[in-house]
Amino acid sequence: MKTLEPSMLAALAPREDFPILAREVHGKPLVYLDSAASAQKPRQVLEAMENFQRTSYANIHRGAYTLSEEATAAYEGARKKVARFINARNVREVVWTRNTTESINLVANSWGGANLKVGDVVLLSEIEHHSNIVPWQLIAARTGARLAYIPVTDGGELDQEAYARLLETERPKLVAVTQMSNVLGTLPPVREMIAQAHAVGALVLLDGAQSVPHLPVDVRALDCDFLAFSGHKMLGPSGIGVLWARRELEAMPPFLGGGDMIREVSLHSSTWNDLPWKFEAGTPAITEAVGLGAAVDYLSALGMEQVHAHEQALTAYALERLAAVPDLTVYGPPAERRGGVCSFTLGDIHAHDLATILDNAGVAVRAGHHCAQPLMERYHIPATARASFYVYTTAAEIDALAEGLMQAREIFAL
Amino acid sequence: MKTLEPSMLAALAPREDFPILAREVHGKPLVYLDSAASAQKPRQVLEAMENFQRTSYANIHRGAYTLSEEATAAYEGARKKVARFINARNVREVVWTRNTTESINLVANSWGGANLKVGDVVLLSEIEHHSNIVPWQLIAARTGARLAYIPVTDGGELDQEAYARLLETERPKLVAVTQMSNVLGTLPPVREMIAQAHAVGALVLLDGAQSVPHLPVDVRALDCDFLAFSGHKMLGPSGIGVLWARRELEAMPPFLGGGDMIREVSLHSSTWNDLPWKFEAGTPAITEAVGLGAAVDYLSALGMEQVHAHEQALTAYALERLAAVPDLTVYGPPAERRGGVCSFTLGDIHAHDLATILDNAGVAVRAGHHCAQPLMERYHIPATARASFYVYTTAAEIDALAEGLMQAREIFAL
Amino acid sequence: MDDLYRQYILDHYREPRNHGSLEQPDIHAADTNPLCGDRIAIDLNVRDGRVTEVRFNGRGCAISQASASMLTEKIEDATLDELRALTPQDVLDMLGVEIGPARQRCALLSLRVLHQGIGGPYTGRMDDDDDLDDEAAAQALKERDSSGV
Amino acid sequence: MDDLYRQYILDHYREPRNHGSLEQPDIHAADTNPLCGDRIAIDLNVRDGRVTEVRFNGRGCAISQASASMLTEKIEDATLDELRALTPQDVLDMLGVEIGPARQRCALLSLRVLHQGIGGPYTGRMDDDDDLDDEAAAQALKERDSSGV
Ligand SMILES: Cc1ncc(COP(=O)(O)O)c(C=O)c1O
Ligand SMILES: Cc1ncc(COP(=O)(O)O)c(C=O)c1O
Repeated sequence: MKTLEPSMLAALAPREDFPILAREVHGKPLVYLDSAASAQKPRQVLEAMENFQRTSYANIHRGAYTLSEEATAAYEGARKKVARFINARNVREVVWTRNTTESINLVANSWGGANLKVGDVVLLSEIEHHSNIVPWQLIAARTGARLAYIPVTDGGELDQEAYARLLETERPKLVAVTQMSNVLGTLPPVREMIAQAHAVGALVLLDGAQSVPHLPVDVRALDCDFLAFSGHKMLGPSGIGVLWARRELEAMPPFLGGGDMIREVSLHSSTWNDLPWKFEAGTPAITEAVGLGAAVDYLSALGMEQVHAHEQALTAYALERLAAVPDLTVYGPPAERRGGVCSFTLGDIHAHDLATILDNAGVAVRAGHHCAQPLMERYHIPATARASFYVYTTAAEIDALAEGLMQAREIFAL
Repeated sequence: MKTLEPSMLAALAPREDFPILAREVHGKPLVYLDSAASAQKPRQVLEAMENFQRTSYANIHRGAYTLSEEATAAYEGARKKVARFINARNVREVVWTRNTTESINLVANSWGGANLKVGDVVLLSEIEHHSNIVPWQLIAARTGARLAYIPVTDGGELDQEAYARLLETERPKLVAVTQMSNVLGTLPPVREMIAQAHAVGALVLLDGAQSVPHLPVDVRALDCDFLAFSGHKMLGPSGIGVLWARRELEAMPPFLGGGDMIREVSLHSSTWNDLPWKFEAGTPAITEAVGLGAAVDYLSALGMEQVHAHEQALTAYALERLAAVPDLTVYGPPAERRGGVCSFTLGDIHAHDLATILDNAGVAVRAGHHCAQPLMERYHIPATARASFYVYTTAAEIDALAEGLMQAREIFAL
Repeated sequence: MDDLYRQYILDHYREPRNHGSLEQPDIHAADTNPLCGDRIAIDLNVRDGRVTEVRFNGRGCAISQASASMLTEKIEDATLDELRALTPQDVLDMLGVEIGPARQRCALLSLRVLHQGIGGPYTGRMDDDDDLDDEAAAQALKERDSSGV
Repeated sequence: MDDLYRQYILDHYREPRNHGSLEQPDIHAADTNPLCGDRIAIDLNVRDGRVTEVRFNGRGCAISQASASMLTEKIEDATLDELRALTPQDVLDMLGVEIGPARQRCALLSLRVLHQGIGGPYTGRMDDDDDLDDEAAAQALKERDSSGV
């Protein structure tokens, strides 16, 4: 584990860009270490949405007047920005949803509803977020398909031997795995895993909720089939998410029905609009798409390689600092194989109590099962506290975390 | 038809509250007559969202730190505002969705998927928006249920005799009708229709996309079973909508699966959270809910009776002015039985051409099928132009519309 | 902070009273707080409408576990009617520390489980906290009271 | 305005050329613009790879209908290869009026239908307008050209 360079101690992005970081909590400066749950938004994003709503807001697509043309251009322009950001081949591969969760439900219902038969297998992993488990449980119950799980090792990595075996024995129709664990920070070798899945004829859905905000993600280089992610975790607003799909979308039946997704409607039958609009029923999150476009601009200007490097350096530093806290256990792989997330427990102090004590010191961390109960079961822990980092995080904030933990030890007389 | 009182000529809401109304289009002041598609937002709503994101933004529910507590309180507080606005009995009857369309799809999939059997009938009407047709076509295809339609009269009203007959002969399990037509402005007598439906054991879903923004809507007085509406049409942001349901939600299976909607998840089965969260999977549109709460405050301060009266006065005036334009045909009922929407055609000028010409005069109207193709078929028209009014609309803007129409006559040499 | 994590709270957390389960309890109830995963199970033996034995089991934060431990102490020997009359405020008062809104559900989980078991009013489900009529009624009452009528 | 609704546009709208349909056309294609409901159907008879007869039918705005009418005039007697070589820009040029982005789909619907019928490149579906590689390539080309290399 390499030590933090002094030059990496500062935030990667100007902290003044993030208005909320100026606030205090319990009389202490806010130390926001919960970006994996949701990121704070730079003024560039807030202003893009504000300006849009003050000057060009209207409903999209169906208006033959100037405002609606401008709104449509902004909305579709944001789609193009997102498409480029993940290196899509074609703008129309990008479908707007509310969040990662809806994106995965869309695939489960539309692709799954049409393609899964009794006995078919969907292969997930033990480190998945509930959003990449429950939709598959629901569609499995409807179709008679079955779920299987790639096991996680004690060290927090996906067991690659078991994966190879499962591909052979289960012959899954789809492999749905996360590109980065929101609990352990694990970065599974998805590129190899995708190639292996394709070799046995399985499609691959990547849960990119944690990866797209924090790493360079290139859907062509990865060669995945579906990629799901959320705007709110990547400096964008709440209420907007993305499903990217290569080609499968064309053959997939619609998911939600209503305005905008149709070509022609009569009383007893309908035909569907072109992609991607076939999957966007009703008035979408217009302003939020514009905001996500601005977030993508902001991240691109920083450079996703730099974002990743910044977070890896912070993570290495955090693991060092946490290792110095007695009775503390960190879960997951070593710094060089994880994203900017550290989950830990401290003695017999419950994670919620830790979070409350840290909050009192101004430090915001998440506590609980992190929507990954099966993983908690696997490690026989009810909950962890989790600190997660982003472009505005500094090493000084990690120091504040470590100090808060020492305080918690005192309060609980550890 | 009563003539407009001079006192009604002004906007009901201070126009300075709506920043976008200050802008020009093609060198003319913007005359925004497309509120039925989406409403403009007052600065009170924009500022509520802006402030929230600058001071209290975090993910909700799962955080034991101050920001997350504040965000949760704001998000759930907005739910309470909306619940009061429609006179719900209990806050937990209000489920956040993206829009009316998703709300209806939720009912079609969850309630419909669990309750519709081969041969069951869902009764819709010929004036429905695609969002209240296509979801039922999709679930009918999946379950073997059948759709029937309440006919519309030449005058644009739902044929009540036919309705009574259809209830007897079809014995529908659900009646899904709009409380206000987005094309004709029709206000069907939903209170009586609901009582009649209940008498034959049918549930009733009201499409409130046009009614909730423009009329006082009281779910207890109406005694409906489901009510769907959208934030963006009621001065709120895009990306947020509502499904209200009385009691049916408790027995309904979940719709989307993922984080926040669960109680416990294990690898092969899950249990569900309490209402309303059982139907809110993944990170919701947090900021947008807060914005909708502010919109509800704004509308409540104006008073929904006043909003309705303002729009009826404007509509009466508009119908008068339009009647004076030669070759112009208005569709729908007389002013006293319609909301603030006027759809019309002018000679052989296609609606899109009309919209383009009006846009050149600064006047924004919608043109097309308004997501109601079956209604267009019924009247044998390919499209109409539609002017719609809201709290910021003035009689002077209706004058601008009438003048634009005279210009269109000249250009097309009518 | 010391306010929330007083000595006796930590003491109940680390050395919970009435911890465990009963062989064949007359009443058993268990529930989870879906927001944080805290879990409480309560066993009761009852004779003549009065608690004769009580045990609890659970996992979760100091607040939820101390609350359960203190609650079991409080209800030893109580009648079921007394238990049904227990309100969330009673439990918060019993804890004797200031609890913010995010942690109240932790503090009240044990009461929720207890009431689920004995058919008490506080199930923590719909209608409990969120009835707008109740609230309107309470508000009206308060206004009447404070207006001195 | 007069810019968009020139006399000849209105003339083609009100008195469309080649309006109607063919009895047993060699080629028939029809499509709708999902955004506005405009609809165009085109019938072609072809001999030796050359259009011998053309008719169109449709409903929609002056722009879409005039565009179809003018297009049928333009393609009388053309070879299928010539038709396949027609680009959206050719159609916009043919119309000879400035058309904003919202109305371009109206103007291009007839070309889209024609190309769907004869297997031309402009189907208006995915890959047509929205390929990011094409765009990147075009952009690179433009930069090279304008840099004078
Ligand atoms: C009557 C009616 N129903 C449903 C809708 C759909 O609303 P949304 O697009 O917000 O889902 C609309 C608006 O377009 C409407 O006017
Ligand atoms: C790995 C992972 N998958 C899925 C999700 C769900 O994202 P959302 O809540 O935005 O739908 C999250 C975030 O909570 C996540 O971390």
